[in-house]
Formats: sequence, structure tokens, C-alpha cells
Amino acid sequence: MLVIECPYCGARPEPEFAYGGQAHVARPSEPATTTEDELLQYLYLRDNTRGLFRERWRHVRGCGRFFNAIRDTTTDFFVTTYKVGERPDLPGVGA
Amino acid sequence: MQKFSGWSLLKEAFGGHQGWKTQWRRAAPKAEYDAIIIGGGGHGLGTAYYLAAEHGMTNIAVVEKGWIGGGNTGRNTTIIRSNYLFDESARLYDHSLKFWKDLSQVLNYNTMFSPRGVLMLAHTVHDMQVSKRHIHANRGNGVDNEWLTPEEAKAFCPILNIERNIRYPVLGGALQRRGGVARHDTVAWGYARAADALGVDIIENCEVTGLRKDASGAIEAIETTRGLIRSKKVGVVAAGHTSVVMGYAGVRLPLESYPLQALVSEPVKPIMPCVVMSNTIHAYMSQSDKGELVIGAGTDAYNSYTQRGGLHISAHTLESICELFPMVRRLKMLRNWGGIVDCTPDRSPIISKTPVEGLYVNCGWGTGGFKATPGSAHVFAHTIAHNEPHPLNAAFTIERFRDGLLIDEAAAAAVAH
Amino acid sequence: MKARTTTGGRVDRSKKIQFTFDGRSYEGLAGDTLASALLANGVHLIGRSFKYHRPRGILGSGSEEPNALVTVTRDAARRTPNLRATQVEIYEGMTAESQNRWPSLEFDVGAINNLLSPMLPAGFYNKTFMWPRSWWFKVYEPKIRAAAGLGVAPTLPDPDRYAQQYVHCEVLVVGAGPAGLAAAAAAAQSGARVILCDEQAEMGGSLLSERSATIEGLPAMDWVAQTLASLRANPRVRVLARTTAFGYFPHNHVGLSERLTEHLATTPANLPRERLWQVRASEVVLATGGIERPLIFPGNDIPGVMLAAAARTYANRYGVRVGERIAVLAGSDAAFEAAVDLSATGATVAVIADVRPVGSIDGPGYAAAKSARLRILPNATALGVTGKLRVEGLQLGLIGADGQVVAGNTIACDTIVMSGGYTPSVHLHSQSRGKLSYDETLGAFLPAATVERTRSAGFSRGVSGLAAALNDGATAGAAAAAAAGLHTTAAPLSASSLDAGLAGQPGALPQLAGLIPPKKAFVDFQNDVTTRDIALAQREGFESIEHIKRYTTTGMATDQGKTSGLNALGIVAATSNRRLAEVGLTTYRMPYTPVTFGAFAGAARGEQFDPVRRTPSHDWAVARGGVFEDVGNWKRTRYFPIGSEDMDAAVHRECLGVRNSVGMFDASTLGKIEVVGKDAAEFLNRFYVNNWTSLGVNRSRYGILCRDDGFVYDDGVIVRLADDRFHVTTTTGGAARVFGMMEDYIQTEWQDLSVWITSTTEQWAVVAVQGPKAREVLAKVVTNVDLSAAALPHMGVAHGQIGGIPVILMRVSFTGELGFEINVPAEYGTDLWEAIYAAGQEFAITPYGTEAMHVLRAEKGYIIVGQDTDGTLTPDDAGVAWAIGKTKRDFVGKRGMERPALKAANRKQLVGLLTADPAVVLEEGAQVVLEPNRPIPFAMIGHVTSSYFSATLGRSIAMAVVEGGRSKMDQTLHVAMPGGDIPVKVVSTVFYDPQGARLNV
Amino acid sequence: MSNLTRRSPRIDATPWLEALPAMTRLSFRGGPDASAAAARGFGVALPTAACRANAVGPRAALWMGPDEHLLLAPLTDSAALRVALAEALGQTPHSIVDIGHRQVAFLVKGPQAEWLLGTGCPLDLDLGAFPVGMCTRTVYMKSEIYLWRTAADVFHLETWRSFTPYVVDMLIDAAQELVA
Repeated sequence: MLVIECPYCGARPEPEFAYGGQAHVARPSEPATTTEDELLQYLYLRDNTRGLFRERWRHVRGCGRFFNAIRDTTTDFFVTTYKVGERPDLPGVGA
Repeated sequence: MQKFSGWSLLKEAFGGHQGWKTQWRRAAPKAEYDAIIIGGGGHGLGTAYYLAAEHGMTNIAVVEKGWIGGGNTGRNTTIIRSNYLFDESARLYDHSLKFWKDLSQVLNYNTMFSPRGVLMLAHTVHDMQVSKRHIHANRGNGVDNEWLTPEEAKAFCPILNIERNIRYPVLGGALQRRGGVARHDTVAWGYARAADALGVDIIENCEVTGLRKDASGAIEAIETTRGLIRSKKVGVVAAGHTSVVMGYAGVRLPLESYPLQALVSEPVKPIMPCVVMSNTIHAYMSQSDKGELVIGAGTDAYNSYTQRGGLHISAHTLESICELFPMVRRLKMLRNWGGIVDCTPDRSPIISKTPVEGLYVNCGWGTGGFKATPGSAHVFAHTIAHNEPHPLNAAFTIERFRDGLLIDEAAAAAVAH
Repeated sequence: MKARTTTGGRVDRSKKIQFTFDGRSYEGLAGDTLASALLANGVHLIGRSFKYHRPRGILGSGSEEPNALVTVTRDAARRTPNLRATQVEIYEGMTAESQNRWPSLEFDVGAINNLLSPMLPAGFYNKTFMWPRSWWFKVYEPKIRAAAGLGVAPTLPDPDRYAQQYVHCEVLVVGAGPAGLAAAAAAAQSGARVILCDEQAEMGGSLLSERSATIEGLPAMDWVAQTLASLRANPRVRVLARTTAFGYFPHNHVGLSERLTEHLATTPANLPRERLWQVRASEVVLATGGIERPLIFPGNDIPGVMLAAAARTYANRYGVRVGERIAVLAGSDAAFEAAVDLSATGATVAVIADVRPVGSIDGPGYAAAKSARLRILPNATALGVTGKLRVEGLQLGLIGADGQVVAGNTIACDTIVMSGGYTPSVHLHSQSRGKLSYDETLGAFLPAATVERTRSAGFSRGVSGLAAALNDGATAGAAAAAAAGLHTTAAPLSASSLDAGLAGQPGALPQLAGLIPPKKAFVDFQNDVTTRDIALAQREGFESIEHIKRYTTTGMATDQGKTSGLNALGIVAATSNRRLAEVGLTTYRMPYTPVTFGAFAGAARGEQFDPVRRTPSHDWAVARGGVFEDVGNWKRTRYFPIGSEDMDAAVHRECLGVRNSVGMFDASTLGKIEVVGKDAAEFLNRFYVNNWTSLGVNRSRYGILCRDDGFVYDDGVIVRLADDRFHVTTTTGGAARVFGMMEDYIQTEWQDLSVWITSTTEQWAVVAVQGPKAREVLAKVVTNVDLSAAALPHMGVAHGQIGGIPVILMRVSFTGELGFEINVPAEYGTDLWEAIYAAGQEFAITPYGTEAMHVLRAEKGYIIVGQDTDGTLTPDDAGVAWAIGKTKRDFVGKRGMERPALKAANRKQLVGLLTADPAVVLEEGAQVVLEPNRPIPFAMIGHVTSSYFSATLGRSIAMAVVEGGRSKMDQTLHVAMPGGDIPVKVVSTVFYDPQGARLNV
Repeated sequence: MSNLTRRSPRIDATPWLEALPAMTRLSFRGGPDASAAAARGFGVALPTAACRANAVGPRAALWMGPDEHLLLAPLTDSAALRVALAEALGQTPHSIVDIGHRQVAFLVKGPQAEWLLGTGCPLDLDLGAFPVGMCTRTVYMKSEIYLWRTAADVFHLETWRSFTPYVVDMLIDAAQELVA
């Protein structure tokens, strides 16, 4: 049971959160011009990073907000969490 | 290959067992192979074995970053069944189940396959509908699967609680009698020994650090902690680490790796004659030949490579186990461990060529890869040897996600309405 | 209690306790464990080993015990197998039994395996039982299975209760020996919240086994009592005895298992048997001490062979003389310390044989033994043990200068105690993913770099000696408090004790090959793993320690290698000429000691396994004999049988009741979401496939929701309550996930929209009134509303009152009849239900359940998402493509469903099926095929999704998804059944009133 | 003509549990402007600090999220409150949804209240970590709960109504070992 720092509520236990998968996966918003490959990227392809990974969480049993996190998937320790729309740069962390 | 049998055991007993030979050589990497398999689990070792045994490719290597069978092969709950819904899945898994039947004799290594029956419980009306759909579809594919009433289920598994006063009473179950369990380690060791006897190099403690392509973009070598090894055919069978390895060749996959836990109880005298699974309340249990109750838990919610999960995940599974089998509540958890399972969006595997010439991938087995070991290895060997898929894995491509031709075992189990 | 000393120990000699072991009565004292009480009665034979059924005694005195496993039975339902006698506290009337033997512990038929043992080396089962092939399934495997296991599981459900507790603290201290107590005291001084736990009944750790140690000038246990009293008086401190820290999880989450009642003769009804503590600690101090290692020599498993520390504990803590004539095998200085204390119990120490040469034997224990004039034999080892059910003698081996061993005397003795040095208990440090490094001097792995906020103290990090351990603990406790942001300093503590050296040599004793008697030297006692098994594994090429563990099963017994782990490593290192550090360790996994399943499950049992969500009509339905089904957490009434009706009869009647007059149905479980904001319509436009901007206020529309992959995800009626306010309904099971999906798109994709959503599922109770008489029923109860078709047409919405309470009336129908859904604030729901029922009496209103609802909607071809669709169907496949807003630029799933494969002509499409024989009801899930009478395997082109007998139509009806189904209208297909195919005709999914005449009245 | 009576889930009083009467309960959503405007209509400032409640007399505003507040008031205030809020908010974008029946409120109280909630709530409920005036959504065992500490040993707890029996039964079960 991880401790997750909600950018709004502070450090809270994992059962209050829902995982949201990889962060910053852009949704193609113009269906008319979206290619099959763009759709594939959006719907299915994921980095599945071993190491520092940008991911989404929702504080579903708390303030209800979606937010992003950078977590090391080899240790499950968080480096930081940040609000939707933000994107702190961090050495060694990919897109 | 030194013959294993009761006689050889007896003979060796008189010699103080001094005459047993090493089961597989401690091979050092050669400069070049005709094919390299990355990943020394059951699927990878099996692939090497079938490449050698059926396709005459003996100049091949299996490279493993740790010790063989140390990944999900040695960390799973060994459930074997083939009663999958879709034609493609049922045929692939049944292909595998047929191998299990005489795998011990073929490998001359007792894999302890025990077809004691796998019973999948239904707890809701919706579960029953899904079960029956499976049973009918399985029949069309020649896969045995039969419906049991709660009373029949209890007769088959006498410790099953079919009382109506529990939260989600058992409404029946789908039984595959040919399903069962096997001894996980022996699968890796048995394939390793048999492959080694055919000349396959099994190279442990050899981690892949890069994949090298030639000017045309085809695979030409792998970079490892033990040096560069050349090969024009490379098969990646790295389970939870597949994304990382394939990333070296610039191939992105529809995979996410999750922690999956399993646990065993202290050994007790036999109480559980079969395998019972409940997808609805997340519980899987069988009893090993040592007497331990072997219990599978769910995955954690998040991607991880830590090979461990949270306490709440195993606790949740034990809640369910104690409801289904209330007499085990006083028994104790002896050991709990975690694996890394690589899941695809449709929960079906990928056994496929890749956009990189000469690079093949076998992954995405999620929580259920052990059962498929021999069949998966067999068709993957075919794919590598012929540079074309075997008919049984032709549908399990990477492209199916782009084309919308999913084999959606997960969706087909749909959630309650 | 012939082996009880006359004085000393921490047992209460005034409180005698009667108990039975294998049916014989014994007497023990309050404070005894089962092991100490049996030893006090001279009983050493306690159990049988797993594989060879060898007689086994008591090796240790705590949770490390591999041999002395027993079953304790309170009553038929309260039988607990595989308990370590060394941890079981006796109580008056306790019934304990030995395990894995038949017919008796003394004479066990299974011991034949011991004679056959040359045939049963490690991995023997991999090599045999393969011929004849069928015998594996019929003979070998069943036999192996039947022989499996140690204790016998209970056969009745466990009636005891288990509790759980979340708790937070600044400092968690694991282990209440000297280091742990000092750590807790230092941390507590800072004002930190401190939790101190220890697996034993009494706190004090190694101090419990000391005779003469002092701390701060006090007898050690007086200091312990004083320290504990001060900790217990501190409201910020929690002291937990009988509590094992079993698992170290990410982010300093530590699981503790507390045993509350197992030691009591009568258990208070209000107390749980065990409690699982989930501790979240800012800092953790691991003061888990160490475990003594056995020496590996032939016969080292015979009852009467015991760890020196254990023998000393029995002497000093329990007042038990473990033998009358004792031989001591020393591999560390601690053995001498034990010899001195054993001698003080009145036992004769026959010899102290030390494997080390004379010059290298040194230490306080050695000095004490010398001054006690005990017989010390350096350069000596054990070649074997005589005796079967109890030690009778020790065969000495003498180590020459060249390392060769020659046979020495056999020393008569009834007990052999041994000390191979101590292994620091680094289990939890390792579980926390901390690194370990091998210390050559101590011969042990010690904690190195940490990952979590944790630190080890005392012997668990190799610090030995009482004063050193105390001060190491105090320093760690103070440092932990400081790291948690609190201030404290650790005052130095003074102490005196013997402080015998704890270092030793992991691995087997040197032996001369030719002299090894035909007896096995055990490494893992419970699993019967011998030195030869480990050698065999290596001979067969198993090099990784993980492979050796799995091949030999060493370390995999119920003690999880606590006494065997390092010895196995030592043997592997020695025989493979590797340094021990190179061989490496196997992974430490939770739990540290086995933990009861019930403790993990806690209070989640029976009905409380999962929340039961009930609707306002629930009690009414129960009173009417309603039969329920589980849908998610909800209980929904499936049907309301009258008298002896079965489901078919009840559903038949309920359907006709609705069609012919009027029925009522509790629709409260449907998910409801209020969507509010100036962009509410635009949001729904982007989210659902339909067009919403054109929907007028107080009008409703059926909506389809896809995911971006283009497959149907949910559906429901959506009402526009105002320009900027919609009332969205979802499926019962989809409520939470649709809400979450809406939040996802609002918060992360469409931040340009001014819209908010609120779940109102539980704000409203909903009664559906359906049937030709529905309007007349409503007219009797609803006021302030015009119910006429003109004022409130199909899909219209009106606001009225019932009994002065505002209600929302939705003219919607899932039956094809004139229908209304009445929404009332939930706390009026029960009364609303009863009011409708009362008003409907005049029309013989029929309460109906989900099953009739399913039939009625199927007659009209209305789909149920999750039954007729399964996550692989597009709206077009499901026949609801008409709902798609064709002119919309984008909506969720628009691009996904345009993929060629999702538009292929031969996709599975929802159609109706009619059997030739109207009485035959197809089975849901049955497969549709083109041709009859095919061999298996055969090609399947679809399956039956819904199938019922329609009372209205007097015949069966079914829906199915069929490849290219809509192009197969009127064709005959077949439904494959084991008993013979059933011919069916493909028809429209609308079986009843296709013009909708009954709807628009 | 029928009369409908309001019926709440039964919560038997124990030394640790106390049912609260039905109340006006609104879910308020909106940005800072809307919150400020709503405060004028409500008569209680809507907290801007996360997880904090303001209570003035019988009315309280609980922070539930960055754009979400739970407004509590006596049942009799209901109609007047809706009018006052509508006037104060005017055209400021916001959402008000009546959730008066969605949730059931009761107190968990007494010196063991913190311990009792700890049997199923994984939050740190120590007074230092969860002071008087703090509020949040969280979980108790398998149910979502709304938790608001109104005094050192009093927690105002709300659940969705169908979850109330589960939460109450679990609390009563856990409280068995407490002695009044």
C-alpha cells in the first residue's frame, strides 16, 4: 500500500487512489485526419518504462482530481507529483 | 543425455548418486549463433528446444539475465487449462494442453503434470451466462468444459462452500477435467536439459543491454553483459521485461507490466483434490504435491518492475479464499512472492514477427502464461524457423491492435450490467 | 516434571498447568511453552520430519524451530496445525498432538522412507515415476499427494473473529530485546509516537535467558520491567507483545500479526483471536537479534540434539534441565557460555568438543567454562550420534594438523547441544529491499544500504555484547526520532554480562569421507535436506543458490530456512570453491513467520465480505418472498414468486401482468449523474455518440457511450432538466466507471468546458410503472401534473408531487408499454413504492423483478449492455447505430469505430432468432453455426446472447450476435447443442409491437 | 392521495455511534469566484485550504476538492438557502446539486473514536495529523466515507446511503472489544 502525494490533499494512502496509466498520452481530437498509427499510439502503445515513469493517478476517494506522478517503477518510490497541465522537467525522465 | 528412470535412480543409489551428470552445460557465449532466444523461462527454453528438435537448428543460444526459470516460470500458481472463449485462444491453449500430457516422457523429465481438473466458479447470473458461453464455444473447438451445479461442484471439490448465506454464493462452475497443475521449475529444467542435449547453449547471468541492427534495419547482434553475440534471428521471450528489451530495437509494444502476487500455506494433509478459480471474487487455489495450498492473488493497480505487491492485494485474495473454503481460515500463509506480468490490452499474447527483420517476440501472457508454455514455445519456434507464423499463432500479431482485430478475452468476460 | 530445576527461571512455580500431548497428561507451569513443559517432563521426541519421517525433537526455543511442530485442538472447529511447540504457551487443559506420523509418533510406518532414502535424493521425483506412462496419473501422483503435508487442516469453518487496525507512528521498533527496548525508550523520550512489538509473550529478548546480566546496576529483567513500565505509561507509546512484524512493504508499511487469545484457556468472546496491524511508520528500527546456527554432522537431527542457546534458554528462562548428561559441540564461544549454565542446572557436561584448534578458541564463554573446570576438547568434531528416538552417545572425530579427521571415542550422553555461531536476523531489512554485505569476521550477512527509512540495531546488524547492543539500540532510537523531526538524545547505558562471542563458521563440520557413518547430516531439518542433497544439486549443475534451494527444497519448510539458510550457503561456497558472498543469498520474502489467513481476511466474511447495497423496496421484497440476484454490490429482486411458483412461472405471470395491466419495478440501482454547466450539452455531445444540443428541456433521449476504441461501453436515458443541467442514467454496474470516465475527459481532455458532474445515484429512488394502466395508477398518486399523452409524450419529462413531495416523472419505457419512471428523493423511496403498490391494487398491479424486465425488453429488442454486447461490439454491431450523431466532428469512439475491421460486412451483428419449435428455449451462450451435424471441431459464427420464453408471444425468443447477421434475415441457421442441433430462423430483434403502438398512447 | 414519510437507515445508538438528523446537503462546484459568491449566500466562508471545514452555527462548508465543497445546513433552511445561493451566484459558473438524500450522517465519538475508525480507515487520524476542523473523503474498509473531525473525540461521518448499514455494522463489529 503506497503513500501517494496528492497535489491537492497531501500524502495519502493508496486505497484512496485509482491508477490511470501512462501520462501525457495525447488524444487525437480530429478524427478526420487521425491515422491508424496515431490511433494505435493513443489507444494501445505504452512505454512501460523500467525506471522513472510519468503516470496518472486519480484521488478518487479524496478530492477526485486526476494528477500526474513520476515514479520509479523499479522501486515504487515517487519522485514527484504534479497537477494536470503541468510538466516538470527532470533529468533522466522521458516524455 | 543421461537417461532418467527408476532404474537409473536405483543404480545411482548404490553409487551414492555420484554418477549424475550436470543437467545442462554452463555455456559461454560464442561469437555467433543461427538464432538467439532472449529469456530463459519456460517459453524461451522450450522455443530453443523445439528449434533444435523440430527445425534442426542446433547452433542456438538462450541468454538469461539471471538464472533460468527465475521469472514467472518459477513464480506462478501452475494452473493449466485451455477453456478459453475465442477460437484462436482455445486452439492455441489446447495445442499446449496436448503437449503437457506427455511432456515428461518427451523431455525425460517428470514435470509432474496432474490433470486433476480446473473448476471456474460462477457467483452471479452474469457469471453463469459467461460460463455457458465458454462451454458451448469450447465444445465447438473440441475443448472439454462442462457445467456443474453447486452440488456437483461440491462433490468435485468437497471443501468448497456452497452455502447460500455468503456474500456471493456459488451458483455453479465450469469444469475442465483435462486441466490441472504441474511442477513449475521442472518445466524450465526439463526443457533446458533436453535442449542442452541437442547442442543448445544456455547462457545464464547474461543480461541483454542492446539490440543491434544492420544497415538494412535487420537484426544482426545482441549486446550483453557478456559481450556482443551475433545472430540474424533473435526471439525475445522476456515476459515483464519485454518492453525494455524490444525498446533496444525501437519497437514499442502494447504492453504494461504489473506486479502479480502468489502465496502458499503451510503444508497440510490433502484437502483439495482439484484447482478452483473464481474470477469474480479473485481467488485461485490448488494444493501442491507437498501439501501447500497454492493461492494466486490479483495484480496491483500500477505498472511496476519490483516483483512485489501491496499487502492489501494478498489480503483481498485471502478474504475470498476464506469465504470459499472457510476451514482454511486457521491455516497460515507460509510464503508470498511477486512476479512481473506483461499484459496486453486484450489480455491475449503476442507471438509474432516484428517490424524489425529477424526479430521475433513472444509476450503479453499476463497472468496465465505458464499453461501455454509448450504450445507457445512450439509455435514460436516455428515462427522463427520459417519466418512465418504457425497457423495457430497467425492471429496473435502486433498489428491486430492497429487493425482492431483484437482477441479480447478480457472484454468477452464483460462486467456485470 | 522430573527435569525441572528447583529454582530460577521466569515460570511461576505456584501455578501448575495440566495439558496433554498425544493423549498423555503432563504438568507444566505458568510461563511454559509446550516445548519447555515437555522437556521438563523429559519428553524430547515431538515430531516426524516431512520426507523421511525421521523422529525429531526440539532444536530451538523460538520461532526458528524447524522440528517440533504440533497441532493444538480446542474443539472440532478450532484445530490449528503446524504450530511450533517452542512458541505455544500452555494453558490449562490444552490438547496437543504430534504430526505426520501413523499410527504413532514412536512407531511411524512412514519411516520406511528413511530406509528408502538412498532412492529419494533431492529431485528424485524429476527423474522417475514416468513409466509406465499411465501410472503417473493413476498410481504415482495420487500416492505422492496422499503422503503430502504435515498437520491436518480443520474440517469445520473457523468460528473465531479476526481484527485489523491501521496505525501510524514516528518510530516503529521491531524486537524488544536489549537493543529494541533501548531504542524504544530513546525514541519515546522525544515525544514521538512509538510502537514496540515483539513476537514473544514476554518482552526482553535475549535478556530473558540471562542469569546474571545487569543494566544500569539493576538485574537485567528489572531494568526491562522498569523500561516497559515507563513505555506503557506514555500515551504516545504502544507496546505489543505476541506480535510478529511479518512483512515490510513499500513506503515503510509494516504488517504486524498480534495473537490475542491463543494463550488463554478460555477466550473472551469479545476479543478477536488475532489482529493484523498495518503500521505506517516514519522511521523503523529493526532490533531483531539473531538466530543460532546448528552444526552439520551425521545424526544431528536425532531427538536430544539441540541448539546451545535454546538449551540455555530452557535452563535459565524456564528452569528446565534439557538432559542429565550433555555433550557440547562448539563452533562459537556461545557454546561455552551455554555449557556453564547447563552445568549449573545440575546436569553433567560430559565434554565440550570444539572444532577450532586450541589457539583460536578464546572468549568470555571459554574462560568461564575453563574456570568451571569443564572438559574441553579442541580440534574435535562429531562423526555421528548413537540413539534412535533419543541421543545415546556422541561419536567424536579428532581433527589432525593436516585437517584429516580420525575417529575418536563415543561419549555417552543423552543430549547434545551445539553452536555454530549466530546469524543476524536481517529478514525485514532484506524485505525492505535493503542491501546486505557479508562480514567475514562474524561469518554473517549484515544490513548495508537501506532503501526505506529504516535502520537496524543491535545484533541484527552484528553488534554483540550487552552494553554495545543497548547503546546501539539507544542511538538508533534517538536517530530515528530525529529523522522523524523530533529531538532526543540517547544517554549511554551501562551493563554487564558474559558477552560470549557469537561469531562462528557457516556450513558443515569437517569430516573424513571414509569415516562418515551411514547417517545423514541434516541442513534443513524439516524438509530433510542433507549435505549430500546439496552436493548432488551442484553435481547436476545447479549453480545459482536459488536453483539449489528449489532443487533440494532447502529453506522452503515452515521455518523458511531460519536455521538452515546460512549453513546451506556455507556448504555451497565450500564445495564450489566460491566465497560465501559470491554465492549470494536467496530472497527473503514475507511473512517472517507464517501468518493466519484469517488475520488477513479480518472482518470481511459472510455478508460483510463486501458491502450489500439495498434499494428502498428491499425489505418489502423480502417480506413478499422476493428472490434476489447480485449485480455489483447491489441486491436486485429477480422475481417475486407467489406461493410455490418457480422462476419461470413467476416471470410468466409478471410479464403478462405488465402487458395486460400494469407492473412496477424498482429501478433505483441505475447509475445517475447530474451534469451541470453552460457547456453541459457540449460535453455530452463529445462524450456520448448521440447529438444532445437538439434535445429540448424536459425531454429525454436514449444515449450510447463508447470508449475511444469504438466499442459500446454503456447506455442509458439522458434527461435535459434545464439548458445547463442534464440527468444522465447509466447501467447499474457501469455507474462508477462511467462517472470516472467522465471526470477523466472533463479534467484532462476538455478543460475548455465549463461543466461539473455529481453522482446522484443514491439521491433518487426510482419506481418504474409500466403497462397500459400505468397512467391510471399514476393519476391516483401524482398531483400538479398533466399526465396526458399530449402534455407528457413518450420520452417527455414532467415535475409533479406525490404527497407534497416533488417528484420527477420520466415517460420512458424499457418494456414497450406506456411507462413512467418516478424519481423521488431516496428517503421517500420506501413509501413511494408502497404508495404505488396501494394505488395499483385496483388494476392488480404486478411487482416484477429483473428477470421479467429482461424478457419484456427482449420482446422489444432493447439491448442490455454487458449481456447482448460484450466489449467487442460497435454500436452498429449492436443495431443502435441510429443513435450516432452523424454530423458531429468528434465524440468518444468516433475514430475508433472507423477502423476498417470495425466496419467489415461480416462482423457479428445482433439479430433475433426464432426456433422452429416455439416451445424450445435456446440456451444463452449457445453457439450459432451455418450447417447442421458437423464433426467437432466446427466453425461457429455467433452465439445466443439473450433467450427467454415469451409469455406475451406464447413462444420462445432469442437474440444472438451472428457474423453478417443482418444479411442473413430469414435464413435458417443452427444452434449447436450437445443433444442435437436446433434449427433457428434469423429475424429482427423486435419481436413485439414493432410499430410501437403500445408506447405512444 | 398518499403521504410519503422520510425514512433514514436505522443507526442504533451505542456509546460510540450517534445518528444525526436529516439535513440540507448540497454539492457545490465552482471556481474561486463562485466559492466566494456562494459564501455570501451561505453565510459561511467556503474554505480555500484543502481538507478544511468552516462551521458557523448549524451551517458548515467542507472542502472536498479544489472546486468542490459540501454545504451542510439544517433541513428547514433548504428552500431559503437555494434562493440565497442563486441570488448570490447570479451568472457565475457553478453547479449546485442537492445530495440531501444521497448521504447519511452520523457521529463516531468517544475517547476510542480514533482507534475505532482505524479499524478500517488507513488515514493517520492522530490529532496532530488530522486536527479538529479537518475533513476529507476517504475509505472505511470497502466503503467510501466523508470524514470531518468536529472535536478531539468526535468525527462527523457520512456515507452514501446504501453503504450505511455496511459501515455501521463493521464499526459495531470492531467495537466489540471496547468497554464503555
